[in-house]
Amino acid sequence: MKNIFKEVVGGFYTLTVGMGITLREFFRKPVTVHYPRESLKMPERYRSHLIFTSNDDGSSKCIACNLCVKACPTDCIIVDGEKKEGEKKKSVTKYDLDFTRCSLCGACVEVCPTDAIVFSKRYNLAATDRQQFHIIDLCRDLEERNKKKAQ
Amino acid sequence: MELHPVQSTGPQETFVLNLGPQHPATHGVLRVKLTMDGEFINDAVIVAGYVHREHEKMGENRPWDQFLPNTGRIDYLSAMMYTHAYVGAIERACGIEVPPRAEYVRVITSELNRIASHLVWWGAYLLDLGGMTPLLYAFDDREKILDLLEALTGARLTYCYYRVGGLAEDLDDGFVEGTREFVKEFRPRLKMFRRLVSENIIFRKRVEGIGIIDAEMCRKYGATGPMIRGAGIPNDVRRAEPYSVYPELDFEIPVDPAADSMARYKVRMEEMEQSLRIIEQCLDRLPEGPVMAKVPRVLKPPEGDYCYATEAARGRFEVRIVSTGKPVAHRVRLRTPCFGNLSLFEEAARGMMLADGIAMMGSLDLVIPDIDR
Amino acid sequence: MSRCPDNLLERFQELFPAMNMEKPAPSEESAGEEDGADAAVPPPPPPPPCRKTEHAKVGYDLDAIVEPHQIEEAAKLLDHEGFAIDMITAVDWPDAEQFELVYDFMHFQAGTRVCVRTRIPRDRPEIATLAHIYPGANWHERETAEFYGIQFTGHPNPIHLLLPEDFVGYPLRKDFKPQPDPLLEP
Amino acid sequence: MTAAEPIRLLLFLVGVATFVGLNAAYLVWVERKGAGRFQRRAGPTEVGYAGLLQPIADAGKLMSKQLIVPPGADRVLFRLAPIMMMPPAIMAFALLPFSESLVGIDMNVGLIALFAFSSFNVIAVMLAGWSSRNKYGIISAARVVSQNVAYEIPMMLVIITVLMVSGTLSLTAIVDGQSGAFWNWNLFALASNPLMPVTFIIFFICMLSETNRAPFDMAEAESELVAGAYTEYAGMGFGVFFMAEYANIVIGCALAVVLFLGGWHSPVGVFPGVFWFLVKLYFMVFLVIWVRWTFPRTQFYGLLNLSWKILIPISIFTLLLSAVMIKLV
Repeated sequence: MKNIFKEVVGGFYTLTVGMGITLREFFRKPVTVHYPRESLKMPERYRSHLIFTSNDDGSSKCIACNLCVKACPTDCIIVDGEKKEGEKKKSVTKYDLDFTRCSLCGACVEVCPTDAIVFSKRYNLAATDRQQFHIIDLCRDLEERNKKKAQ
Repeated sequence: MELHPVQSTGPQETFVLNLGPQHPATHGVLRVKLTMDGEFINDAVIVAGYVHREHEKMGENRPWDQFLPNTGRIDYLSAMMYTHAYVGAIERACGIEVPPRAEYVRVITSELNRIASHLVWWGAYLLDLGGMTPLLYAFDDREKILDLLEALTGARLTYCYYRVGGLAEDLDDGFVEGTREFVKEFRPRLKMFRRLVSENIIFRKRVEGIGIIDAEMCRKYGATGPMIRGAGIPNDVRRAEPYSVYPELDFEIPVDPAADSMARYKVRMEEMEQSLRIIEQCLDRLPEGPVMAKVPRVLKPPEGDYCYATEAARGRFEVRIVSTGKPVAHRVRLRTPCFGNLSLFEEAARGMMLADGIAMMGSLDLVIPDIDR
Repeated sequence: MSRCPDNLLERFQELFPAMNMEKPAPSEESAGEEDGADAAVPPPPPPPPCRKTEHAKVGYDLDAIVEPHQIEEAAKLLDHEGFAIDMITAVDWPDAEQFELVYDFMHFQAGTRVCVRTRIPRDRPEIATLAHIYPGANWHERETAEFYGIQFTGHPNPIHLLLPEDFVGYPLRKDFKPQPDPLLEP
Repeated sequence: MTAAEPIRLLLFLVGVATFVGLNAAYLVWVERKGAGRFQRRAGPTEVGYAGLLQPIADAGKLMSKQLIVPPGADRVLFRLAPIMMMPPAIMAFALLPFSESLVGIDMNVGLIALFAFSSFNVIAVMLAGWSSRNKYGIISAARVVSQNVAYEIPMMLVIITVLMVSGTLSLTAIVDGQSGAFWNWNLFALASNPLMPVTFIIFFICMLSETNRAPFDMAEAESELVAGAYTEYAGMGFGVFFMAEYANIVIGCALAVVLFLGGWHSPVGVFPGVFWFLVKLYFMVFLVIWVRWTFPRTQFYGLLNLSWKILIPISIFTLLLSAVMIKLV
């Protein structure tokens, strides 16, 4: 009988403790970020899809050496390059990233001898069909960025 | 006062209840075929494999280090420990000595990851039991951990941060202070969690004495981690088969002999406390130096088979690699904790009530890709 | 902290020589067995069928090679010693025309890990189940069976565990060719 | 009956129906906002200022959805269940005394009529669960019935305790009996029963259980039974259940105000009675929301144990105690 009494009263006390805690939280500020209106800054090392870094003249540093292609676990990179006249190294003509297969592991970035590719910080990627993600053309992306910069 | 659960009245008309593949309590795509007698479970059959991806085959058809991204995707909630086991196995095979700084950082990030994983479990378990608010509180704290790890590794879940022989990158500037601050903030939060939930009479009534899984059953089914520690046996890979710098650290292995859902709950709550201790010690001792050992460009572990086990958040995760001296693995076997932990559900759930069965399933802390691989 | 308490180790060494003595005796079944070759030419350095290994190097303390028909006996002995089942898996050796079955056991208190292996011919992949000794073996064996096509005789529920029930083929065999999936082609 | 009486009733009916609808809609908003605050997030913010138009948008969405009847379900009962859920809730509102004058029908057996109406929803939920041909629904239906049967008893015992203090079944008379300062409220009628606060707590627990609110939401139990009896309902079929749930909460809370908290009587004396009634009412509603977002769900047999082994003995004891006290004093 004493135990029952103890359990009922003690149990009721634990309930009031719980309600006290939630009430205290009730009067504190929400911790959420109201996403489309405000957003957090992506950290320095954030890994989104690859983009080219560029030389001062806006051309890519990529020398189409295919090391990233070999390092990629999911075979999601296609690189093509040509040797322009008067230049020592090859320059890239095509760099396609199949983003549907990329696992953002970073093997390509680590292996790159010229630091031509880095991770972008584009986190709000959205598309209505698969094709838009299927191939991300890094050369075109670099051109577009250059154009924007020129403007 | 003893409040005895009511008993099933015996074999009568039964019906089959499909719990899942899409069901709030199965935390993913797991299907449990229950033969029910009213609210009592007469028989439970697990139907798994909905997210099977054949990771083991993937390990066999690519160079050793290219399997690394996969390891974070087996148990996405404690990816660090999984990657640790895989790189550990290769390091053991090749005899690579990992720099001490890298080992310490590995331990710090693993323990942070363990806390994050336990927080998800804690919130989701309370969600299973019908309490919604703890989930949000848990995620509030988990978010801080994920922010730390994101700033460090660039990803929030599938970190792929460890490399064979060390780490991908050294610590970033804010990590040490950020972690210290988190540890300081999280201690009172744990206390709050305890007062809000662990002592709550409704919660206690729901988990105490429910879902008894004793040590013998764990042994027969190979259940590990909080399952076996919740059955009173202090088995923890970090102590039993020490790896990394764990032997140098001072921490306890929480044990509860009650073997019920509450015991497993308490063990996990206490583990978070111990993880904080480990993190503090590692931060204090963190040596300077490189974070990457000299590793050959193409890995060719010598012939033979090698095991490496880590204590993941859900129990023992073990990688067994079989090498034939080639740059590609001959066999990569992933021994995942949830596989063993769930396999005893069929036996343990027999005769329970539906809600109790769910309370027990939640206490197993399932991650479905971990079972299905 | 000692990896493996000495008394336990002694008991193992007592335990497994018993099997080692049985080993040279020709087994009645499985003609394509390893020891068939061993009997013809005295093996230069055959790895001792039961040996202590260094945990820090390979991750297990005891490596025991047994005959396929001994596996139940080995499991019973380990069960008697209080070992828990860790995992069961197979390794495909197409060149040797064999499957290697690997049974891992662990001891919760001592932290000892024992690895028991056996080899069965690739064309007649059959071995006794351990499900009656370790119920946990049930799932591991179902998994091994569906991925390697190994038959576990006496298994209580030999159906697919992870693969779809209508899946054809054994994906972890080295000669497995996946069927192209029309849905995945762009 | 005067000529104005039917008009008055009609007006009241329209008023109540509007009140019930808006009330349910905005209680959803309050609940979501409140849940947000308890969980340290914002709750609805997008539709209208602070999400105030969210309930309207939700109602529009629910109304525009197709009503699906699962194959094999009992079509008639499946459709009937939500219809049966709503009218008793609205009718119960007519009996509530919002103030001295603002009361639909002042019956001398008002309390009993109120209970007759509020017990009706059990049948509706049971029919919904049973007719939808869903195993979760059937389990839920069985749970609801046994839960309600178990909790009617302590609730009635508690109410009889209050009735012995008040000495009347008319709701207005019960409130009138508590006029004056707040120590005249039945909650503090310690002279006639020192355990009156305990009685109030028991009443509150029973009320939560009767309205299937967390932590006693056995009928819905979304982590076990998906949505229980309402699993198969789509669109406004579900919306009606939702509205009725909130209407029932308001009725339960209003009853608590009438029986224990002095109805429209003000503790300090300013503002009209209806204001004070609503303040007390919404405080009780807040309490219900607060409880929901704090506790996990009880185990089903734990719920029955609580009723039969703890609440009923205690309420019998308080009943006897107040009988003795009233006789003595």
